[in-house]
Amino acid sequence: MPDAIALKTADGAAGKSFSGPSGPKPKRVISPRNIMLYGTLFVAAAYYLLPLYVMIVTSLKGMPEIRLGNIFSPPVEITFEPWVKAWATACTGLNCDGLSRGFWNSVRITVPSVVVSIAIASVNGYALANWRFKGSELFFAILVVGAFIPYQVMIYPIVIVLREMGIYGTLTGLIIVHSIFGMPILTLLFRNYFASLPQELFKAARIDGAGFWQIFFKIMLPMSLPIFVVAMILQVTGIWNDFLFGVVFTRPEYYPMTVQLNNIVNSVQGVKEYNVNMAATILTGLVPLVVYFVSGRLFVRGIAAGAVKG
Amino acid sequence: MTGQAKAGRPNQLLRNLNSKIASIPMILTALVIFLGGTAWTVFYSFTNSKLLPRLSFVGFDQYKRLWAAPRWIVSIENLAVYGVLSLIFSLVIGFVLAALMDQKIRFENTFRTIFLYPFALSFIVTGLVWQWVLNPEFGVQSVIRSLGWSSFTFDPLYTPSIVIYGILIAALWQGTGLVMCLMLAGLRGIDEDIWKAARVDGIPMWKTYLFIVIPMMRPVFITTLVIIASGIVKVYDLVVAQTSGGPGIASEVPAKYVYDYMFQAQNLGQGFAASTMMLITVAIIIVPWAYLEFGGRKRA
Amino acid sequence: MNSSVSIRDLSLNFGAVSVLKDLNLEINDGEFLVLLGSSGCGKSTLLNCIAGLLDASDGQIFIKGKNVTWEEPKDRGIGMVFQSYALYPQMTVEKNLSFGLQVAKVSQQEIDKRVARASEILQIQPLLKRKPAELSGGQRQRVAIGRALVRDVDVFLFDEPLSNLDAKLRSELRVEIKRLHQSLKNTMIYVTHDQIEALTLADRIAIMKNGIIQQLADPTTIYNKPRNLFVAGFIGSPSMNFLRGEIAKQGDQMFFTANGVNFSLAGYDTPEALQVGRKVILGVRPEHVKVNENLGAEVHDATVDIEEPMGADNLLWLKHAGHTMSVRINGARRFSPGSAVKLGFDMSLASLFDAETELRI
Amino acid sequence: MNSSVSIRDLSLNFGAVSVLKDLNLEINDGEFLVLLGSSGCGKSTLLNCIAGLLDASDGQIFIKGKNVTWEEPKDRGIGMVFQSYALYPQMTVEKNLSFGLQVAKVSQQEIDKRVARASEILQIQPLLKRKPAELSGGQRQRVAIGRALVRDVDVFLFDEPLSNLDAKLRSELRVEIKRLHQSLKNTMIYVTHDQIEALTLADRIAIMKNGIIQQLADPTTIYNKPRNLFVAGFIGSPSMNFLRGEIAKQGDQMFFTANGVNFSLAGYDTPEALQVGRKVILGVRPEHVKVNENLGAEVHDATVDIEEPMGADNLLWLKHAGHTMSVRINGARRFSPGSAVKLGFDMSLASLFDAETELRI
Amino acid sequence: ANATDLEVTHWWTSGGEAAAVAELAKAFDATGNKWVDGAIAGSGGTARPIMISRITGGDPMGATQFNHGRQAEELVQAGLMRDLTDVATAEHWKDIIRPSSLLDSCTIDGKIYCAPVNIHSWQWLWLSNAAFKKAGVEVPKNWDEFVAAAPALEKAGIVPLAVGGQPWQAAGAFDVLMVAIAGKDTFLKVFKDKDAEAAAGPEIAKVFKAADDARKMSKGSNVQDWNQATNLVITGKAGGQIMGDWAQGEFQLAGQKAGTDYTCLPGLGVNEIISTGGDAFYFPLLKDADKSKAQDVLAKTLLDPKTQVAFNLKKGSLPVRGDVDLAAANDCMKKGLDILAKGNVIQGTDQLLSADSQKQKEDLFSEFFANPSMTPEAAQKRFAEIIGSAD
Ligand SMILES: Nc1ncnc2c1ncn2[C@@H]1O[C@H](COP(=O)(O)OP(=O)(O)OP(=O)(O)O)[C@@H](O)[C@H]1O
Ligand SMILES: Nc1ncnc2c1ncn2[C@@H]1O[C@H](COP(=O)(O)OP(=O)(O)OP(=O)(O)O)[C@@H](O)[C@H]1O
Ligand SMILES: [Mg+2]
Ligand SMILES: [Mg+2]
Repeated sequence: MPDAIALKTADGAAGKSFSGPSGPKPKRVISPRNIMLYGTLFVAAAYYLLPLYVMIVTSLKGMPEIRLGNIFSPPVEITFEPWVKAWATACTGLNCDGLSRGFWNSVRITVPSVVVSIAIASVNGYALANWRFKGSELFFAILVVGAFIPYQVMIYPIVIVLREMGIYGTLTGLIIVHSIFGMPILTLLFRNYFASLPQELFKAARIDGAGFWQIFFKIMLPMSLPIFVVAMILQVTGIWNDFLFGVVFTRPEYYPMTVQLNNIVNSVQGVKEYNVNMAATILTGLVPLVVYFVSGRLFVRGIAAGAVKG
Repeated sequence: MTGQAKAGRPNQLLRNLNSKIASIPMILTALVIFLGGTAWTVFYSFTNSKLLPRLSFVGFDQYKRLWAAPRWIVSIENLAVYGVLSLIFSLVIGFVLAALMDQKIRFENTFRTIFLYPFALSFIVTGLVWQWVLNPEFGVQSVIRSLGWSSFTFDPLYTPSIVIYGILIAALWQGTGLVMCLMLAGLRGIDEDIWKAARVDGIPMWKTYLFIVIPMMRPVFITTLVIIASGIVKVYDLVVAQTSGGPGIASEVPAKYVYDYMFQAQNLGQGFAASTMMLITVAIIIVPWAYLEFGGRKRA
Repeated sequence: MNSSVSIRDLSLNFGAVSVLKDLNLEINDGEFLVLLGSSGCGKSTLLNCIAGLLDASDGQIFIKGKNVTWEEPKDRGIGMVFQSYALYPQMTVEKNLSFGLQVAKVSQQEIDKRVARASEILQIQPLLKRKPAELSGGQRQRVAIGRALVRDVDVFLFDEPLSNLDAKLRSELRVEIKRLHQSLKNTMIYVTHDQIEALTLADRIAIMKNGIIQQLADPTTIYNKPRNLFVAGFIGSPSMNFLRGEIAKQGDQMFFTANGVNFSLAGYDTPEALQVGRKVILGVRPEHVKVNENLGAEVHDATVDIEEPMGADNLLWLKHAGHTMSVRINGARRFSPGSAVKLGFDMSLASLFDAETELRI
Repeated sequence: MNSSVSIRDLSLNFGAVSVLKDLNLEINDGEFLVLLGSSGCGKSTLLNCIAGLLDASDGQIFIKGKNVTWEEPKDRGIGMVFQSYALYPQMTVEKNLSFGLQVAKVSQQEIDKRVARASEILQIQPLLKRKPAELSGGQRQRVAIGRALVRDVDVFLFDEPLSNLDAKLRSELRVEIKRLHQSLKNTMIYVTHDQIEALTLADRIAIMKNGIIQQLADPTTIYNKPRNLFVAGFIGSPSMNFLRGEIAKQGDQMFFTANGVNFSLAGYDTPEALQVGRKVILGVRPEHVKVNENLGAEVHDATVDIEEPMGADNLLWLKHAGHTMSVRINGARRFSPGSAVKLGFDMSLASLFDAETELRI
Repeated sequence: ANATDLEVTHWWTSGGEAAAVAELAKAFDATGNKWVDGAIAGSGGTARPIMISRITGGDPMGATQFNHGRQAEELVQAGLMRDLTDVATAEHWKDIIRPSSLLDSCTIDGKIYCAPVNIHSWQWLWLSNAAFKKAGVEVPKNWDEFVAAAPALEKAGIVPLAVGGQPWQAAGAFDVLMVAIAGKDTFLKVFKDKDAEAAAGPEIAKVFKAADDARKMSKGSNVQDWNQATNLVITGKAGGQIMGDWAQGEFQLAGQKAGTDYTCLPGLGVNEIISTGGDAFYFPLLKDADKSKAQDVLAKTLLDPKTQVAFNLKKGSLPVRGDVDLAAANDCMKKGLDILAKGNVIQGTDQLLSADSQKQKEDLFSEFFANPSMTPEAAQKRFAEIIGSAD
């Protein structure tokens, strides 16, 4: 056998056997399969996009145009006035500063609540995954079952607890409430995620002499970006969108944007100003939407790591 | 070396101390809020507390009244219909979308974002938007009528018999994206070799999904089921924003009954009794699951 | 001989990465061909192309003389066994075996017959009602083979079917697969990166590297006459000893000389290729070095560095003329580290490679 | 000799499952002890107990004479190398090595010195700035060892450190570990389920089954004089051939008789244990059966069933008196399936086990 | 006094209401203090739980709106509310507040806990003159004429009776029908004495018959909020609406004139009796002495004659003092004042029934109005049960 060339036909075209199909199977772009596949996807996408489209279109119309009818028709005359009104001048009672005040309140509530709840839940999840102690699973089971309890059931006892602690109506109180209700799902996510990391890493760190906190901060945290992203997305959307706790557990100076949204939408001055409502709605949803668009890719990865395993 | 003393077992409370300290928030939440709060609620459901909780016991009176109240019955029926349908449709739609997304399609990121973005919006927003889209005067009905089909009628939010489906449409819009994500993550976790084996065996795609892949995704389905179910039991904001329980009491749900009676009717006892019934429903759903999830794992 | 599978100028790219390059391969009817190569060399890719699970970028594939380049996997007359077995976890063994047939609308009677036959051949009758989770690794393996068996295919494809198993089971199942091939006489294409599997199972071995077949030959040829340095180093454990040096002549005696030490080349099988001054690499397998016994004419000095007793054999790592050399001797013969030994080399069993082309000369 | 690690009456239960049972083990200073056993027998559990990563249910552990049963892992003077290496993925190699020292608040100067020394011993200086993901399997392995090395520990614990590597690398690193032990002279406890590793590396091997040590002895003893049937079957690949039969006498000649075939027991090492009529199991290693050559006095007939050429060796599966027997011969000697051969047995190298107690007699 | 911020919560967020609140704030700010507005939109149903949580949670506001009556009873009993008796005595509330039942509702155990700010009466039928013109019928003068005109309206594509989807609207409309059709005595027998037999009796059956008519006439008014329903009347899309006098604020805001653009029929034009419910401000007990003082100031300000006039004109309700000059009042308000002066008043159901019973009633009527298959007889049976167990 001379060498490797022998294994190759020197001249492919010369071979008699080179008739018939060769190379990749030709793929038609417009195959029935593709029509079905993309057809379904586009129909579904239309269903999901429709309300967003309606919201945007409506928010850019003037009231007269809205009254004329079709919610799907694009605005004849684009006006940004509803947006300005929703943001800055819509009235609730005597306050005519639209959503703007609520926006900063929402930021003030969301940022610390997200940070605190994730901090607590991640440490909990870590303890549950790596440092089990007698009863830890039992507490966790109670916690997970707690995730199902309707909020309404808990409002009253929590009011009492917060009152006894003397922090009812304060920002601290609200942060605690958000941390409590975020805890079950977040702890579950973190626990599953940390449990899916190699146990040997943890053991190696212990042999290296690292303690509970050192292992957490130096070893586990740097490896946990995806799950933190998932937790962050869930909490940002959850807390930003919250209405009930924001209104029940705080005083008006802290009312979040959703309360303002509810006020604007429900303060009907004569006719419902759908355009202002829609603008306000979009404005309120903007922050979580941006968070989604920016980190959506990590979300799916994190879900795969934290939620599905375990 | 025989003389060496046997070292005593150190105090068990102090072992793993940091972990215990770090778990204090969880332990407190579990015990005080979830266990304590629940017990407190159940306890006071046997009183006739009005605006403020008070200790005057009336036995099962609140429960008798609850089950005699047509609104509660309607709420329970609605929850059952809504729950079953939203479970089925979320799982089916979520799975179908995930399966489609798993076909190595182009623009996967775009599609995924489109399906997922409603999840970023609150139920309040969802309710408002769909109230608007389903409004017979402006929304889908009027648009289709204006296209010439003048007898077309689709106004679920103003028709008591189908209002719950109007809510369902909005709920699915909001929630199926997440289900799709979970399912997609599950699908991606399936061994490539299984697909290959099925292709070599000549099993058509849909049969592969139905008979092989779906049964393999049991854990994902269970996780998803738990997430959807916990949301179903709590459904409140959506109904309030979309229909306020109307028309009449046609779209009432238990969580709203609890809230209304606790705070609007200022009858805590009644509200607590209704919450207790909800808790029992929840327990029926999750105790078997928790048993499988936590009890089963220890043996495995 | 009839060609069972024939691959012509096959190329495959993943995007810009070319994984298989103009690959040609003829596999005879009833042959057991092993594709051997290190991880990532494209073995599975080639197998998937043959199975129709991947579309070739170029080239053709014939099975039983039929051009199947564009056929669906199920229409190619192949059966495939996967590394992870890919059994359908929620179906019983029986269902696993029969599912493909049911989908193909084979009559129930025929299905029963075929399942019975396959489970008899593989001796899995008692397992038919179990689910895969209740089977041991070896049993799963058999079921996976059974799934190909019931489909009555011409060609069996195996993708590292044993690498998930422990050593003991692996050696047992190796024997079983060999026996199965002897009784079925189907064409089998078997991917592995374990050379023991390749050597014991194959009629012919194709050694791959970077998507190119380096050598295609029967195991003995591969072992004793490796076509190039890569094949020589890849096959054999511990690996062949390589010494870099050049050819020299003293009188009419040809020598290989490295680090000032001479090795007589008397008995080398292709003496005509030996030109004085040619830079070459000498390859000697560990079992072809004699220690203290049967040394032959030429004797070298060495010291024992490390000893690795492995039961039946004993592996010595020797220091010899500035390099380390591994030697395999009988397990009963023991040497302590540091002791001095004498070595002898049998050049008729050694290989010389051109230092530049790395081809055997 | 000084005892380095001493385990007394150690028991460990996971809930109701008892994984280790009253285990006793003395490991000498500087000894290389290998824990060998099949998957799930409790090897890792034992190692984790020694490391302090698992709390014993009962019993005590001494390291260097100090009772460490309730000490933290870091205070035990041990270093550990894991199967998956467990390198901290976000840290550079240098950081991986120094992490433990920094945690222990060792001075930076001292850290630098130790890291330099360890990376010199392991020849990983050029890798210090890389992250684990940028290392090959073998390099990762070395870093993992380095992490134990810098901490200047008395006892090294290895938990299957090579089983994630491919065969070639495995055999290379085996030699490196052996060399490391020869130069460091630390006590090393090494868990594996690969008998080749155990045989080549160990000063002594502890063979475990179901949490109980079956035999603790040097490799030669384990290989040639297995204490019981389990050890005999577990060690050696392919496995020892076992024949069930009983002891008989003809004239003054003792025989082992099975399926009507007699094997002379002349030369068996403990002849006093042979009582006529005792039910026994005869164990013969594949390399102790002679085929056609050097047969000895007694000659048996057999046919070749399957041949497995493995390069240096050739494995024959023979049909002999109603059972299958594996025989290992030189790789150059080939037999075709079906051919008739003659066998000879050397009883001085065989083992007899009591059929009931399964202990060697 | 130095300026003290006082947070005031209320649920007055519709156009007319907000304008009215602004008057209160203006008056309070004029005293040198500052009104911090804590409006919660929706309705009392949304706002009350929040207010109560804050009071019981220990973070009370400075003052809060409730419908006077029984909503705050327990808060007072729990000692969470401030006793206003001193202010009331100093300001002679007993003498000036009319009808006196308003102050009685604020009085618990002889102490006064709230400051009533307006009188709201439910018993009004608001009619769109334009709608009737379009349908080509006379503007009706009473309920029966209205029912008779309904088919003509329907033919003209006009919804005869606008009823919003919020449950309290249906329940309120029924109460109005009851006063108009069954009369004051039956009304009191049912709601004050909780006489289940009367509730099941033939008088009430007539009321249910009327409610059935109303239900039929309201088909097609697909709106939620009461002011959207009012808007249907204002724009002539609906013929009429049974709604309290607060609807008048909306007409005013839309620039419509009583008599020419719209017509109001107190007591549905049948039985000119009006109820005297209303809104009141309660003052939670605060620790801060300055704020407590400011609370007194606010209480005083709310009942100040000028404030009363300004506020009630905007709100469309009647002032609680008989001694103020309402020259600016429009036609409808004057009708109301007349009736009030004649003493043809009854207490509102908020004062007579607990929130719990009210809620049950709301549930019943919102179901009745939305569900055409529910017969008046079945509804009456349930009504009687609710009355039987009411407290
Ligand atoms: N879908 C893919 N996209 C891009 N590259 C791929 C893909 N599949 C395989 N490859 C690349 O092709 C090369 C060959 O892969 P292949 O799986 O055939 O290797 P292999 O020889 O089977 O290795 P192993 O022994 O690890 O199974 C690898 O370098 C791999 O990274
Ligand atoms: N955390 C645990 N809880 C319950 N059982 C366990 C746990 N860890 C190990 N076991 C059980 O203990 C036994 C011994 O496990 P161990 O990991 O020591 O085995 P091993 O000998 O190291 O096996 P391998 O070679 O697979 O690593 C196994 O049967 C295992 O199932
Ligand atoms: Mg492969
Ligand atoms: Mg292990």
